[in-house]
Amino acid sequence: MSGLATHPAVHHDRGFVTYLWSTDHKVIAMQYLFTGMLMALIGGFAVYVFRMQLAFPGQSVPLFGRVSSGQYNSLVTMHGTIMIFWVAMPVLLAAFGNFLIPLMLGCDDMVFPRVNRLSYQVFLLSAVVLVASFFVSGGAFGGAWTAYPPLSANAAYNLTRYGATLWVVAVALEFVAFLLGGVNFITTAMNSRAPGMRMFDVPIVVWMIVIASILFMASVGPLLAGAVMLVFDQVLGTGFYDPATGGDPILWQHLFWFFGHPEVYVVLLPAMGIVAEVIAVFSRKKLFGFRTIVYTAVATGVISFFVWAHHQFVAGIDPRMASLFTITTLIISVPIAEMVFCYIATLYGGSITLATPMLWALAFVAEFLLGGVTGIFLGAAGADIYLHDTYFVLAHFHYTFFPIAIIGAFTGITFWFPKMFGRMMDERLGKIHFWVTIIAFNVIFIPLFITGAAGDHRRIFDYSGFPDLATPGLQRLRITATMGLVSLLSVQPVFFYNFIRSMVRGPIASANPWRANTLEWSAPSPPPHGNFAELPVVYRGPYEYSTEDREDDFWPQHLPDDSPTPVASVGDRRSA
Amino acid sequence: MTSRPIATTRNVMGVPTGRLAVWWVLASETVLFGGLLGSYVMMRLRHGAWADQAANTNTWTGAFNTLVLLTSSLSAVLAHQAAERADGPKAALLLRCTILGGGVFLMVKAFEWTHEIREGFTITSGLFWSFYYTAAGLHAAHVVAGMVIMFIVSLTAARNEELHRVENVGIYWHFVDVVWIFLFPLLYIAK
Amino acid sequence: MISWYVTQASSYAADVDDLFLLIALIVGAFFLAAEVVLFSLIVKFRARPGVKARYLAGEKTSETRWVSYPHYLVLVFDIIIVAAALRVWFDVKIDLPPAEERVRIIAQQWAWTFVHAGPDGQLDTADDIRTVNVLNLQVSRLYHFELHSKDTLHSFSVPAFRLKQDAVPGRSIVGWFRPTVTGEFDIQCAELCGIGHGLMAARVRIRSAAAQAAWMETAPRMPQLAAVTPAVTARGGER
Amino acid sequence: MAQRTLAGASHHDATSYVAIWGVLCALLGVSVLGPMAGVRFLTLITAFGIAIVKAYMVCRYFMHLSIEKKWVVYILGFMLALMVVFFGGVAPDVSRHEGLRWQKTYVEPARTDGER
Repeated sequence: MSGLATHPAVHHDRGFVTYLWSTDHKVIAMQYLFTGMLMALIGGFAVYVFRMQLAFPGQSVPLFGRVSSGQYNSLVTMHGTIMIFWVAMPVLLAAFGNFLIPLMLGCDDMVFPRVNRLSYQVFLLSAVVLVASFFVSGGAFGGAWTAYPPLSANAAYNLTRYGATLWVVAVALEFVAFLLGGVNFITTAMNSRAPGMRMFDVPIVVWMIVIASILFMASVGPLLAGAVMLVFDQVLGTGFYDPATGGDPILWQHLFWFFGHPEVYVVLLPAMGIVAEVIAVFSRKKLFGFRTIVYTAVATGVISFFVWAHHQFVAGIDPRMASLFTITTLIISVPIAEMVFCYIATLYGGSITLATPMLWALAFVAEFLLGGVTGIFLGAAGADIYLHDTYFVLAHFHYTFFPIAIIGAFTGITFWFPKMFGRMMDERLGKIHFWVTIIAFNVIFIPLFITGAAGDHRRIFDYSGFPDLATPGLQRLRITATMGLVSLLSVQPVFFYNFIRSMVRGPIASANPWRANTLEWSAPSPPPHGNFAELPVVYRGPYEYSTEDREDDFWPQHLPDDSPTPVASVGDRRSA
Repeated sequence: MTSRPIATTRNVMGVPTGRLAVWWVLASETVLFGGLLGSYVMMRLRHGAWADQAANTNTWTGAFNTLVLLTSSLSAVLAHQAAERADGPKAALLLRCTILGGGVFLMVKAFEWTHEIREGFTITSGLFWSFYYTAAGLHAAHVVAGMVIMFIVSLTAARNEELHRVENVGIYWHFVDVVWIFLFPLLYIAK
Repeated sequence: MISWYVTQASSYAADVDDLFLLIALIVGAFFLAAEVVLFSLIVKFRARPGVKARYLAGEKTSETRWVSYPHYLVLVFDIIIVAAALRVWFDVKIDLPPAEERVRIIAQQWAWTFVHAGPDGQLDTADDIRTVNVLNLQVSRLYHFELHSKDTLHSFSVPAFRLKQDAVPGRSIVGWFRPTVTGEFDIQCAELCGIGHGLMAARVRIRSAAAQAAWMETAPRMPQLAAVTPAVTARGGER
Repeated sequence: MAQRTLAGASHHDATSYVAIWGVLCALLGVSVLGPMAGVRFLTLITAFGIAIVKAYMVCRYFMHLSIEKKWVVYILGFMLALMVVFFGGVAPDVSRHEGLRWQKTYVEPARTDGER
């Protein structure tokens, strides 16, 4: 296949085919970002429909009509699947990974540009397969994003025969796409750092995305094998998970959650990396305990392989194993808490400017704290007996997933928008969008903590059949949550308007509008193909902000030590 | 040839980028086959009764296939050695021998499977046979993938170009051989 | 705190609620402290013209102790929570006090079937009483339940008992509860089991000893069906 | 093509590769003849023991893992360790007929030759 697209001469005519067939890591990053945002619209519409059904059971939902219980299950399944695999992963891992890793490491592209393009194409195919599954007979798969057999393995039970198989195929394709992408990220980050850049000169977001890619590669294998077995169960009638033939449904749960828990750290770490970058830049301060954060990220990654069965405390596993997993689950809360404390400590002694990216970053820390602490209730096996699969669990993981997928993504988009598109976003619109989204988010999920503690169980499409739950008080809470969701969704067009208008008519951005240190700010914005006129050499760490006797409060990594500003500083001294 | 980015020319960790990528692919494949074979072993521990199902597998064809894969691994490492000595055409020839080995392996497996299926042991005639066909099938898919990649590499190697790829595809092939080394006792010897 | 919404109707309901309260207090304190520190730092260190930020690498112990103290505190309280949680987990799920009566619970796509032991107190005898979607119990009598599922995963969840246990097809799972108050409470299915998952509402009726004996007299005796094993499931057929 | 300098490690010439191949074939032969001896427990130990030895030889001599960077071995080792963790966490539920508080309820097809 001729490498026409990558030949610099041809690249300049921005024909649509060249764009579609480009292997430039920045173009591929944008393709992932836009696909992720598009899928977020579908995920958002799904949650609007079924939350309206929960608030006003049985009534016709505007733009959708009456929701049957089968449709409800499909909408819930699609919301969960899309938001994790087709919004959080592509935007956080693939879009920011593809855009930032070559730029922040000071090289011109990923080591395997064509494999990078192939990974997006496989991802696009997986998105098409998933969306196609909405329209097959029987509708989209209705067995929850965890797809527990025998419900998922047996069309007689889930009544969405084709939707179920297409769902597994789409998720498997998405895994292949991120395996291809992961190999690219890890190899590029390991081998092609800029000259002079030592291990701890690599910015934290690159560390986090690489650790996340390693976690993903190490955890997805068993589930891919499980997915092959599940498709055979569905299509060929083998009995891997069918007890009648000797199989075991618990085997799938273990295969799934052995992947599932590292997966939530795969999406958490990039968001933590983005937030750390933004906090360091906008408080003009060195990241507190940079090495500690990297070590705790690695420790969190390793421990995340020992905690998976806390999703299955009451699922029929051996109760003694549950005691073991309670201990490991509470142990993993220690490094994560350490990381968040380091973020908060970074603010101490800073000079904080509350631009929109910083607002989002601080909101991430504030909201994620509640997500983290409510995890303790569920990690403790005793309390999980009552709380498992209630809305308390749902509220907990939305207080972790929403900061990760939505707040983390908005932090990254608003921070790197000038670098991506060469123009500045509008601050006023940014702040309006920020405050309404954050307040609405809390209005949704605080009530759901309460309804969850009161006994609301997940994926039940109408509570009127349960006398203890059909009380007006609880129904008011469910309506409040839905109103919160509607107001959250209604403010998103402000962001899309700001995003599209600024891309075309926003004020022109300089190369380094936020006065940051990392290498991508030394490239012009938007960076041309090949990123840097001449590839930068690195002289110091990425967080040399406000060094004592330097007049500027920032010190880009690529400036030689004897740079024009008068006083040589006490910061890292290194011969070029 | 495509203008390769400068990123690939850098070698900070001391392992060439191509080979480093293959090691990471092998890492994800180890976990993939580990999960599948782990599940199979766990099920075997529960079902002692599978032993008499497994009795119907033909150990001799399994042993012969192991011999074929070991030989193809030998020709793969000899191809890598030829590539080390910058002898492209010899490396390409040895790679094609390896592909031939893979072909023989698949042919033997095809005959074996048709025989077993004709005898009524299909993928749905019991969980042992489901695991037997899934594990061996996934492995065979990796053999086919290896043969295709090896053919592409042999084309460039014949022109003495990109000889480092010979080693990389060789490492992948040895991994496929190691997976079969464990599959053989699991499916054929544990009776 | 849970008891504000859901009555404590079983012997270990109070234990689970106390554990929930203990965790809420510890974790709530940490959460508030962290939020207060976060917001006070934001307000205190807002950018002021001419004032430069300080250069703190967070490598020296004098600086890192501000993070290590909360770090060790989290570790200590984690140990306390683990100890409390495992004690409750042991009582409810691992320990099995001797049963005064057994009841068989069979979950299927979209209904619960309960097999009560009947007046003679023994299961699998002619006088068993089989009911659908209503579990009839006698107050402060210790029951063992045998949980089966005919088709997919279900989960026997009685919020009032603070009890939840998944019903796995191909397994029979044993657990226990002892109702402590009379009354009628919800039973929910807590594991997605198809389109009727939300319609599997059932009730548990707890009566005094006399009322229970009276109910047993009047309850219709249904013929004892074959023991429930998945091999008999609709899809089954011998493999 | 980056010529890999093998400082210190003895570079295997053609004959030694064939020799290693010969040892591998011999081990294969033993693992096939094992079941003939009929002692079920012995065959399993020899078969899997030999498989591990063969895998080690292929990794060491054919994949040159012995002269590869140490951390490459650590990565692969980490992945294998994860599989052991996975096996340890899942086996109590999947590889037994009953455990604490649960037991299997489907009927196991009786073994034809009676010996478990």
